[in-house]
Amino acid sequence: MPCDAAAVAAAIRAAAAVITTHRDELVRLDQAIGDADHGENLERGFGFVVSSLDGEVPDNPGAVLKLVATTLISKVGGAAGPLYGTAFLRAATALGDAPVLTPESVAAALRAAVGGVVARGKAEVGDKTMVDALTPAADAAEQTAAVAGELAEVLRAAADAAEAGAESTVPLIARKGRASYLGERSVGHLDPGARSSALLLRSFADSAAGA
Amino acid sequence: MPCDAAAVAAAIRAAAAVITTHRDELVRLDQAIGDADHGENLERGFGFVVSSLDGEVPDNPGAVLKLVATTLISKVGGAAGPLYGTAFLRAATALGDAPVLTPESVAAALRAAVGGVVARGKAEVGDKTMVDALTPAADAAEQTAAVAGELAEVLRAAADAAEAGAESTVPLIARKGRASYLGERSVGHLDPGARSSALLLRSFADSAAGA
Amino acid sequence: MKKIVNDPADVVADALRGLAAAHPGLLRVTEDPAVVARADAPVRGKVAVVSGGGSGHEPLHTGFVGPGMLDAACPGAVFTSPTPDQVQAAVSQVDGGAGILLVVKNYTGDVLNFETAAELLAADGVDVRTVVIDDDVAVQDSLYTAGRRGVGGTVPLEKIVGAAAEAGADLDTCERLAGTVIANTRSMGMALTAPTVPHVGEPSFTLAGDEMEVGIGIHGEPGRRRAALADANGIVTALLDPILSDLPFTEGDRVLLFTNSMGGTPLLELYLAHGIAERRLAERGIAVERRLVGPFITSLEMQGMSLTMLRLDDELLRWWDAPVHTPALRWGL
Amino acid sequence: MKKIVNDPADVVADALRGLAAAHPGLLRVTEDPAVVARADAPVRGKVAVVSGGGSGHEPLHTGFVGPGMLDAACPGAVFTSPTPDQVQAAVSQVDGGAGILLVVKNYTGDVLNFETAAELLAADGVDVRTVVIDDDVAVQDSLYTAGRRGVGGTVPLEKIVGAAAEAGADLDTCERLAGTVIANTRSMGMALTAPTVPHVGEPSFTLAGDEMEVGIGIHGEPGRRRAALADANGIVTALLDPILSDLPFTEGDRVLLFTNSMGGTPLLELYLAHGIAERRLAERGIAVERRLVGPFITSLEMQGMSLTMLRLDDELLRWWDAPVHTPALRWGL
Ligand SMILES: Nc1ncnc2c1ncn2[C@@H]1O[C@H](COP(=O)(O)OP(=O)(O)O)[C@@H](O)[C@H]1O
Ligand SMILES: Nc1ncnc2c1ncn2[C@@H]1O[C@H](COP(=O)(O)OP(=O)(O)O)[C@@H](O)[C@H]1O
Ligand SMILES: [Mg+2]
Ligand SMILES: [Mg+2]
Ligand SMILES: [Mg+2]
Ligand SMILES: [Mg+2]
Repeated sequence: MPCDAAAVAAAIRAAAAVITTHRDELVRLDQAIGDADHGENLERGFGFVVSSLDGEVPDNPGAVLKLVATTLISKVGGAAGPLYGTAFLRAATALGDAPVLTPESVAAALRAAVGGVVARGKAEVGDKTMVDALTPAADAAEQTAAVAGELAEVLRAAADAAEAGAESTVPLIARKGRASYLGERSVGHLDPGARSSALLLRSFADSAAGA
Repeated sequence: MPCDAAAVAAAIRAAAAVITTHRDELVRLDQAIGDADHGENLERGFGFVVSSLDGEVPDNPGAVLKLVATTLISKVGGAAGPLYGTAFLRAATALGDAPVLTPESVAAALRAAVGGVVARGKAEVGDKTMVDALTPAADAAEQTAAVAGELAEVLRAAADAAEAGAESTVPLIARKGRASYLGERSVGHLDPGARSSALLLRSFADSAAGA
Repeated sequence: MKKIVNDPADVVADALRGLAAAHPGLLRVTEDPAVVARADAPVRGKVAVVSGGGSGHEPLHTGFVGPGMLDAACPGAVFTSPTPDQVQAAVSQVDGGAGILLVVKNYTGDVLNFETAAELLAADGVDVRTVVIDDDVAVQDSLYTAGRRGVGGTVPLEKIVGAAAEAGADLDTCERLAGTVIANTRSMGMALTAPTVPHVGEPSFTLAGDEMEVGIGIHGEPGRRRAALADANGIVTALLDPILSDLPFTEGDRVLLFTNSMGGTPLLELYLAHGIAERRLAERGIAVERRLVGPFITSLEMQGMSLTMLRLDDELLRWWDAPVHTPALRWGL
Repeated sequence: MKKIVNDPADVVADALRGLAAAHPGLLRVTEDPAVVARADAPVRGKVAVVSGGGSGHEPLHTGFVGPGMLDAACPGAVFTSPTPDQVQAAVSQVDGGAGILLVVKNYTGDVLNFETAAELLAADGVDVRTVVIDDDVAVQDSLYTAGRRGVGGTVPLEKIVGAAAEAGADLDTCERLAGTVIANTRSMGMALTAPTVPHVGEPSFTLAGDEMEVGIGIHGEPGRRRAALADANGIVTALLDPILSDLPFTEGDRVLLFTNSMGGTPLLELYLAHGIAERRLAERGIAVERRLVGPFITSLEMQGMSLTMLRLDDELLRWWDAPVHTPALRWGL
């Protein structure tokens, strides 16, 4: 089945449900080294995203992601709102108005998304942020797209890499975002944004595999 | 040994020490049905009383009690300050400038003290206040003074009666003072002022017995 | 004990030094006996309004000293009424020759100590009147109790009488006005947590996570009843209904609505509760013409709130609106 | 959870309704997106000063809207910066044609959202400038962190810039003045207890009875270090010394000293701490010329305090003293 606008919208809805399931976990992670709102922010934001999609399903994947982006930017606030918003916006731009996703376009979109987050937040790998999950995810997606060819496989590789990348934040000292105020006290905790990035990519991979 | 001004001053110092020993107990009793300050109020007040006595020992028992009264009135505040202050003031007036205490004069002073507390506070026996300890104490002192004749015995009888009177407040509903705001919730608690009255009288009795 | 204090025995004196430092030119603070007076006292020819009570309720009363409100406040030990000495000292500092109005909250200790002071002052020839506020509807008025407590209504009382005195009203007028405010004011409070008195070092009472105290006073004493924790709608109802039915307040009444934090409740929650109370009153056709929202009569760090309603007439409104300049209430100056 | 709330998801909207009800004539509150603007906005020909941030810090920023201070505030969700939409909506309500100054506290979220708004506004031809305050000396400024947080200094910043704008200063002047305040302001905070965010329902961190957090922010995030509980002298030292050595403040400096409660600390303790800080500064020959004492930038019900010092010159002093009329700060009006 081709991954068209409807399929992408369905994947976004599925991701929203995953965020709701993991809301409290993300709140607790953010409570440890931040201000305990990451789960609430994302749940609120994806709630609005689902409402937007109830109103209109744009007619290509890029347009769906653009709707996600503008909703997140205008409804979430905090660091995650503009960062995820920018990620989805850059991904949407990368996809253009192509009617369906391809392994290559997904890998390119993910790379663009990471670029957007870095452009806005100025974090590097190792700063203990969502960049630590997203960067290896984009790398893995490109590598897989180059050798394999299945969309689901590309996203699965990205999700695997994101999960490993998220885990890698545990021993780090945060150098960006709110956790950076803790200095050494941030060591030993999983970064909430890295965790939510991994959750989103896993959900997208699952949607692609099920489609 | 005749109970002169020096003996009365010594008895007041001993009573101050007893209050300090029981400060926390009185605080806890007041915490249950009041505002947790009775022990602190009396300790502060008797602390100033001791300082006053360090400065001057008036030359008759009545004058000692008057010094106690004015110090309590001017330094304690709360309900206990004026009530105990009035009690000591009326007792002082009853003693006049007699050079030593007698069983009869002590009984009369105690009766006058109770009268002062009732005049100021308008409480009756059964209202769950210090009056429940002081009234039976005055009764017992008068009865004992009439039949026995030993000052120490008079005060012991007063202390015994005050302790029983204090215990009798436990099942009562408070109808005066701060505990009255609790209504039925005041049942089951010992009134802090009744307890401090019993402590003071027991200390005076012990001083008289030791003198 | 989680407190910003040095020796708990010195907490009031230490805090008064900070108050003095914070408000030079406005307040004059003297120690032993502790008195907080307006810096320009005595104001000749003006009725002096003096109040006081236990400490731990700040900004009451010390934060209400200044032009248009109190001439002096006598801060007692924490939750302990001040002594007659303090009241006499305050009066001697602020007596402008036009008489003294003592504003007393109805607690046995406060009444006895202010009464004693008033007697001593009268004996010295000072024209002194005492008004006692007893606005707490949680406590049933009865021959068999100490009567109702004085709580939130103290704030509008001091504001209104203070404004009249500032404008030159004589002692009879100030006393009558105080009577009008007292007759038209009702309050009720509740708590979610207990305060910790510094000299005690532990909370005054304990409440389970799903409990609240309703009909609370401001000294950490337990309330009239312990109830299941309610949401904001339930809390506002539990406070407002007894207030409304007591005076009673009825359709067409014009009121001041004072939503007070007991100290530890965040302003976010307080405004939320205030909004509910305003809607309830609008539904009943009661016109909220003035409001005060904030922590003005507190019980240390206790979480909770109280509502106070004062039925207004044009005279009360005018004095409420009159300029005031104190640490805690200020407008028009 | 011990809170006066209905549905935690609605807490900000519910509180804003109460704020609107409490201050008719002064504030205009619009929902969705949430904006609190002064009732007489836009003021033609005047630079509009707009700020905002997460809710839960009240009275910051909504309580500082009004003549002489902010034209509008954008309240985000609890502890979450507002969205660009809110900022755009606020600006569209208050733009008087003389340009917009956005006052932003230095947090990644706040900076990103305000930056986005500023870009969009600039694209629409609005003359908008952004100033970012980062006064918290607890956080070491470094290329490798998000930089210092914006904390207590926000209050004098908004007061001073707001006064200048009210008096007709142009956008360049307001921006420069903001820079002067930021360059001369330092703060540090500590906590005895943690706040409870309504949507979380439990305290943001736990502290033992004998511990405190030093170098705390205002969002319930843990501080720079956990330390043994100190008395008031120790707490004031732990806050004041890093502030003094950072700018540094030196003998002969004239300062504003702002002693802030984090929300749950009683005024009694706050004044006590203020008194200590004043004495320490006097010992060092630093002249405290103005002070502000109270809960002005809070973290819900968190117990604790912060100190902020602003080195004054005649210009800053003049704008600090200028009239202001907002729910939380008012004088001269
Ligand atoms: N500068 C940054 N670059 C990339 N990611 C960041 C940056 N700052 C914060 N983040 C991410 O945002 C997450 C926090 O998001 P959230 O809690 O919603 O916002 P806030 O920190 O404003 O409360 C962090 O866990 C981190 O992954
Ligand atoms: N009207 C009264 N008559 C007699 N005793 C009273 C009266 N009111 C209070 N008391 C006594 O005072 C005690 C409380 O004293 P204290 O705690 O020092 O003062 P406060 O109630 O002002 O805090 C009560 O336990 C009671 O015995
Ligand atoms: Mg967060
Ligand atoms: Mg007591
Ligand atoms: Mg008391
Ligand atoms: Mg946040």
